[in-house]
Amino acid sequence: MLETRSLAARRGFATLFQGLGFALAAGEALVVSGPNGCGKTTLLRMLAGLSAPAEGEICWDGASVRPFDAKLREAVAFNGHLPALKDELTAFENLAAWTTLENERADAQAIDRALADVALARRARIPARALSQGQRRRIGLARLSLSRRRLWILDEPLTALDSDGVEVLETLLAAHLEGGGLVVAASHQALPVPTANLRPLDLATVPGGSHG
Amino acid sequence: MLETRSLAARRGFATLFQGLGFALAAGEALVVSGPNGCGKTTLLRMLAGLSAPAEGEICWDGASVRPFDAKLREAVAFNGHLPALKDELTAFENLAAWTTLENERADAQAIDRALADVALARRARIPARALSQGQRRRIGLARLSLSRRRLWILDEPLTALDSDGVEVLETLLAAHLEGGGLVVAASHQALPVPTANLRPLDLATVPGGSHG
Amino acid sequence: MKARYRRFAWIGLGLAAVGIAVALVLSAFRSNLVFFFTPSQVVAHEVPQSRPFRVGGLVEAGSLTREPNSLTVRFRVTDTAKTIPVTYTGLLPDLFKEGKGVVAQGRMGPDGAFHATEVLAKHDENYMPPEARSAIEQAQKGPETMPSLHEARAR
Amino acid sequence: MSPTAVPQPDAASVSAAFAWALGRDLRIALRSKAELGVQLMFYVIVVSLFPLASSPSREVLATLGPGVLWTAALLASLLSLPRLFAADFGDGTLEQIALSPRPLPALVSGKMAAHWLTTGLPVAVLAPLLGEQYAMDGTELWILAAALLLGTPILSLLGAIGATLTLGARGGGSLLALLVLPLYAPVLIFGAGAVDAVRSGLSAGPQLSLLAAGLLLALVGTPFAVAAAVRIALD
Amino acid sequence: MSPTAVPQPDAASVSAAFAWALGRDLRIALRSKAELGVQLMFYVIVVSLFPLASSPSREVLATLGPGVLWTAALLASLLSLPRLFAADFGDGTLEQIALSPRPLPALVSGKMAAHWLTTGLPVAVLAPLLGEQYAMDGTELWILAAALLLGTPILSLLGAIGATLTLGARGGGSLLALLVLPLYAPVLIFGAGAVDAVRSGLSAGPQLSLLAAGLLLALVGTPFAVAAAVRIALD
Amino acid sequence: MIVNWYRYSSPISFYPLAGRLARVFGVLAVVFTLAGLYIGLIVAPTDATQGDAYRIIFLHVPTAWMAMFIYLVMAFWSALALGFNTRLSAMMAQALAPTGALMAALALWSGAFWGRPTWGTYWAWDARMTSTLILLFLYLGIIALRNAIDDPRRADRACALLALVGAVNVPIIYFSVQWWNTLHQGSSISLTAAPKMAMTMLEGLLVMTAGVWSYCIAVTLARVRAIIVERERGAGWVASLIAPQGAR
Ligand code: HEM
Ligand SMILES: Nc1ncnc2c1ncn2[C@@H]1O[C@H](COP(=O)(O)OP(=O)(O)OP(=O)(O)O)[C@@H](O)[C@H]1O
Ligand SMILES: Nc1ncnc2c1ncn2[C@@H]1O[C@H](COP(=O)(O)OP(=O)(O)OP(=O)(O)O)[C@@H](O)[C@H]1O
Ligand SMILES: [Mg+2]
Ligand SMILES: [Mg+2]
Repeated sequence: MLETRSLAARRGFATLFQGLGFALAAGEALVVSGPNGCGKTTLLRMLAGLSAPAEGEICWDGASVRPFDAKLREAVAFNGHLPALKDELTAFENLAAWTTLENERADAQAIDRALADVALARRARIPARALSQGQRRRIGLARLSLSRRRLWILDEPLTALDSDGVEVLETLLAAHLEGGGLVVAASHQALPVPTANLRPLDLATVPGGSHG
Repeated sequence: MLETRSLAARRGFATLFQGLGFALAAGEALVVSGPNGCGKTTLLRMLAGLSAPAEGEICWDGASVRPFDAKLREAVAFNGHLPALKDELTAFENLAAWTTLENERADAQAIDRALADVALARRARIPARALSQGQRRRIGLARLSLSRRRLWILDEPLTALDSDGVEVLETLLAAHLEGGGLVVAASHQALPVPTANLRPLDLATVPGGSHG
Repeated sequence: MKARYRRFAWIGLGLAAVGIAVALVLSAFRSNLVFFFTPSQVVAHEVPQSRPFRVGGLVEAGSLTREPNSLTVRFRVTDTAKTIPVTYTGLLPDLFKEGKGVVAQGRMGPDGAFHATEVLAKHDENYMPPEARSAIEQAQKGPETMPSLHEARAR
Repeated sequence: MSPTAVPQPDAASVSAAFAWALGRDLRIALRSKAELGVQLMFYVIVVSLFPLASSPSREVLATLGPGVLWTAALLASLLSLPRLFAADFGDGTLEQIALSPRPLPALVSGKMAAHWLTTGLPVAVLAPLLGEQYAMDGTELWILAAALLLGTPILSLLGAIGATLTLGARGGGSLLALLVLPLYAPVLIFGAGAVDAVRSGLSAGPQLSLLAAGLLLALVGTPFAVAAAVRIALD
Repeated sequence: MSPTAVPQPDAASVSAAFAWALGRDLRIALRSKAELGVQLMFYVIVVSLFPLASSPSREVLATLGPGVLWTAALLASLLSLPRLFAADFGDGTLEQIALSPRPLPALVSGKMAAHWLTTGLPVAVLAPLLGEQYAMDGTELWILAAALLLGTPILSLLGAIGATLTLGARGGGSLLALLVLPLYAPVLIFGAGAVDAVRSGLSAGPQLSLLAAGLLLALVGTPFAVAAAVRIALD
Repeated sequence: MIVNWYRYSSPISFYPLAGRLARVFGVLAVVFTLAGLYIGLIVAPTDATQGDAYRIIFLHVPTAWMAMFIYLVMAFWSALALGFNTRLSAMMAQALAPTGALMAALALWSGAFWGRPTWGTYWAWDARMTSTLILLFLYLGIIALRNAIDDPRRADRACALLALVGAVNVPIIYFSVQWWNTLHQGSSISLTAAPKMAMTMLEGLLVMTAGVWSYCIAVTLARVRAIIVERERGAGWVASLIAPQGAR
């Protein structure tokens, strides 16, 4: 499904990684690890189609894709460092706006259920500005639970989550992988992914890197 | 040193916690845990003197302190969710500005050494904008290593840190506590603090809370 | 101890600044911050030559004349020391009275007269019924008033 | 939650995308209850500033009228430009918008439309009322309103290009102003010119048709330019 | 690294705190090399816009001159205000500043001084050059420069109050404008009035001394008001 | 006495008191205004110079006075709110702002309509008019700032600070006629000199002033009650207050 060939990333005069190639099949989760600054975020943004690789190519469903490729845009759900929440809108409104943008058919009940699943039922109607760090991240989880995208790209999904939140993520990931979805995630901690589906990638071992 | 009496926090119409009292002596680390949105960040900001409690009082060195109390300001080092980095300035300049602001005597060598200690030697001279998430947090660690403040208040200090980063934090905390410093930290993961110095506080068990 | 002296120094500096500021304000108000020029200034050529300005003063008693079949009026504005002629075409405000205050906007014409584009009446702070006024005027033998154009038409 | 690739209902629908962005931005704008009022107040204040600063002869005021009313409209548009994309860029929403399957030009068009509805339209409606202050008469006021209705959307459209190009650049606000003001100048000239023309007894036709032409061109061109600029900004 | 309370060298020193904030903000401003140029370009463009919009009869231009030059200075100051504190607030620097042992009024004064040096001063220097365009002569230009030198710091000071009060509030830019413009109005009136006075053959003395008085009062009062507003914003 | 005041400085005990006072002043407002209008429009003679146009005075002067006075009161409550962190004073300041804005707007509007027949223009940029306009903008700015901040406690303090900063404007308005030689007339009524106004006119003016004054007090107290209910709806006593009506 998702494949890369001799991918390279450069920032300034530093090469973060090069010659990176992997293939990820349906139901598999690529968990990228590596020291701070080794290029995990950079890699994830490339795979999401947000930025162009310095070298190499990315293939999705067998076809080589360039940044903002239409096919890729239909398939990918990207949860980056930034929460993409509008402080003025409530959690409910934020989530509703997202699902509409992503073209998911989700009615008010579904959205309320998704928020309840991440224990935000009682905070669904206050402006997102007032939410705590973890509550903001949980809205991202709720979004994933409503998403029917095939490829989830998650940058440090555990940030600010308490143990309940981690459990929610675990359920989501398991269901997604089971349904044939793909996951690419960067994390410094072990991700709650069934070992059968786990494809670890340690960026520190990829050649060309010069970190720190 | 740091003491609170029947502290309460209210946000909107919700009481986050009330009747919170504890006393923290030199060399002790209060590690606050609890589910998302239970008020950890709120508590830490109160202790740092950034916001006023709804009820109760905070005492530092035996004297009751109000927000922005001069004594407290001389003693506290606060590392919150926000990195307090200027994207335009380099890591070196950011750190230098901080230490001057805090009135620490640190010359260029000391700053370079502190940056090297957090493995940022090779990134010390590029704008902070270009740094990775973890590298940005590491500048915060470097700042702590230069600080002679007695009370460290750290909100989720492990965020975005790789295992090396966690080790650096561990060394810093150990040295600080050994020297008679105090630490208040909020975290969802176990913090690398010697158990002898650890005072855990689970906010979920404090009465009055109504979380979620 | 040293810190305390420094503190006093700053407070002293602040007070000094406030003192100077007050002095400056008072001196500013003693000189003229004008909304309009007086006829004396006009005569002394203390007014802009190339652009419009305002003239203020009293309408000289008995100076108001009208050109027949037009709205053009001529009158003289005085500050009791000096007097200048003014011409204006248009409706005068109700309160325009000989012997009363007026502010005219316009510029000096080549004929030495002030050509007004706008005439504003400036009145005093006295309010009284007409009987009281005429009683006072009788007592003072004040200048007789001419009806303004507006009032004349209203009759 | 099943990750099978369901054929998406109206993925390509331009109007749905437009409506989404428009609705969302309007909702955010109206959420700050005072927002619209503040915009209008700003306009009123700027329009009233000029007489304060220059000597307020009625004659000069009349000459100034169209220029001041237009320049203030332009500044109101300019001042609200940074918010147009910078907020979305800063909080990651722009990433999500650019990654969505919906057509990006339609999405950014919705945002630009919301910007016009919250800044340009109120100004166009208010200006004739303020025009009275500047001794403008009936026809002049109508022409003023017409010119503003045609011109302010151009301001929002051209401004959006500047706003996206300066995303993530240093020097934010003033760099944006520098980029955008030269683009605004022709709109200002023809817009103020239209009122001047009727005041001089001429027809405002030429100026208005030029504005209309400009608007049509901008409507066709800018969505794509802005979409391209958004993608560049995210790279 | 030892956490014993070493007596700190000059934590209470006002001038050191001022210098720190001033130096830091100037460095950031100069880091974006284009910054200063952009400010000046903005000023030049706005000043040149007015003749474009209204019919540029020479006589009208002469009347407009002081008003336009002052209004543009005011807008340049206004446009750059959001940056003054919002960036520091957004990235957490303001928290650190407010928590530092150094006196907060001195720290914010440094920031305000940096704002003036990067926006007010260049404008005051440039304005006399632009004044020629508006048919202003030697004395008038000098008085213009003097009035701007006295007035623009007041703009930076008063503006800072508005900028801190609107931190974290919705409706950013235009709300700020609404709060700040009424406070700016007297400066504008006396500033433009000074030039008008000399043009009319009068002395600009009263206006200039009022500006000076305003500056002194603002210098004494605003640091404390801004410091209080910063603390309110962080609560 | 002092104890009494202290007791009423908490919203709970102030709420019922405000209700009673609001009713009393509401009635007073109606009575005074009707009487004032009767005196002003029917009893008072025409003016020697201005004819009947001067009767705008009965709206203009009371509102102009109130516009300035309310600002001072608001600044006073704001100072209390900032200094002592009392909730009720911040609520008072919040409740005063819209009424002050209304008064400033009425003074401007009535002044402009008075200026047309008397001076010959609706508007001239003289000192008093300009500074009254600025006063209106200050009121609007305070209202806008309040609406723009989510957290009511923070909004309280921010608005209080702004009100205090803006208070500089009030003396400027008041003394502007003395400092500048402007178009606007000087004072007809002052505490130190005999009124330069016929007695009946003065009576009408004072009765109207009392009416406007009572109106402002009544409206402000009613608004404070609404604000208390809105802000404290989490607290038990408010809940029991609104529960019987089945609200929310
Ligand atoms: C828009 C224009 C006007 C504004 C903004 C305005 C503003 C004010 C203000 C703020 C006051 C209260 C000042 C004080 O108590 O000393 C006032 C008082 C007054 N105004 Fe006006 N005014 C305007 C037009 C007029 C006009 C056209 C007239 C009459 C021809 C007028 C007559 C008065 C009188 C009689 C007082 C009472 C003065 C006293 O005895 O204290 N005003 N005005
Ligand atoms: N206006 C409001 N109305 C209701 N609840 C509010 C309001 N403002 C803030 N809150 C709540 O106050 C809490 C703030 O909590 P805080 O940020 O201290 O949590 P935390 O313990 O740090 O959580 P996390 O682990 O997610 O960082 C949140 O639960 C938030 O939803
Ligand atoms: N202009 C530049 N010059 C040199 N290095 C740069 C430049 N821009 C970015 N970099 C480096 O590129 C890397 C970006 O890495 P990225 O953000 O992908 O790291 P990451 O693996 O996600 O790290 P983290 O675990 O901290 O999130 C960083 O090491 C950063 O220092
Ligand atoms: Mg990363
Ligand atoms: Mg938190």
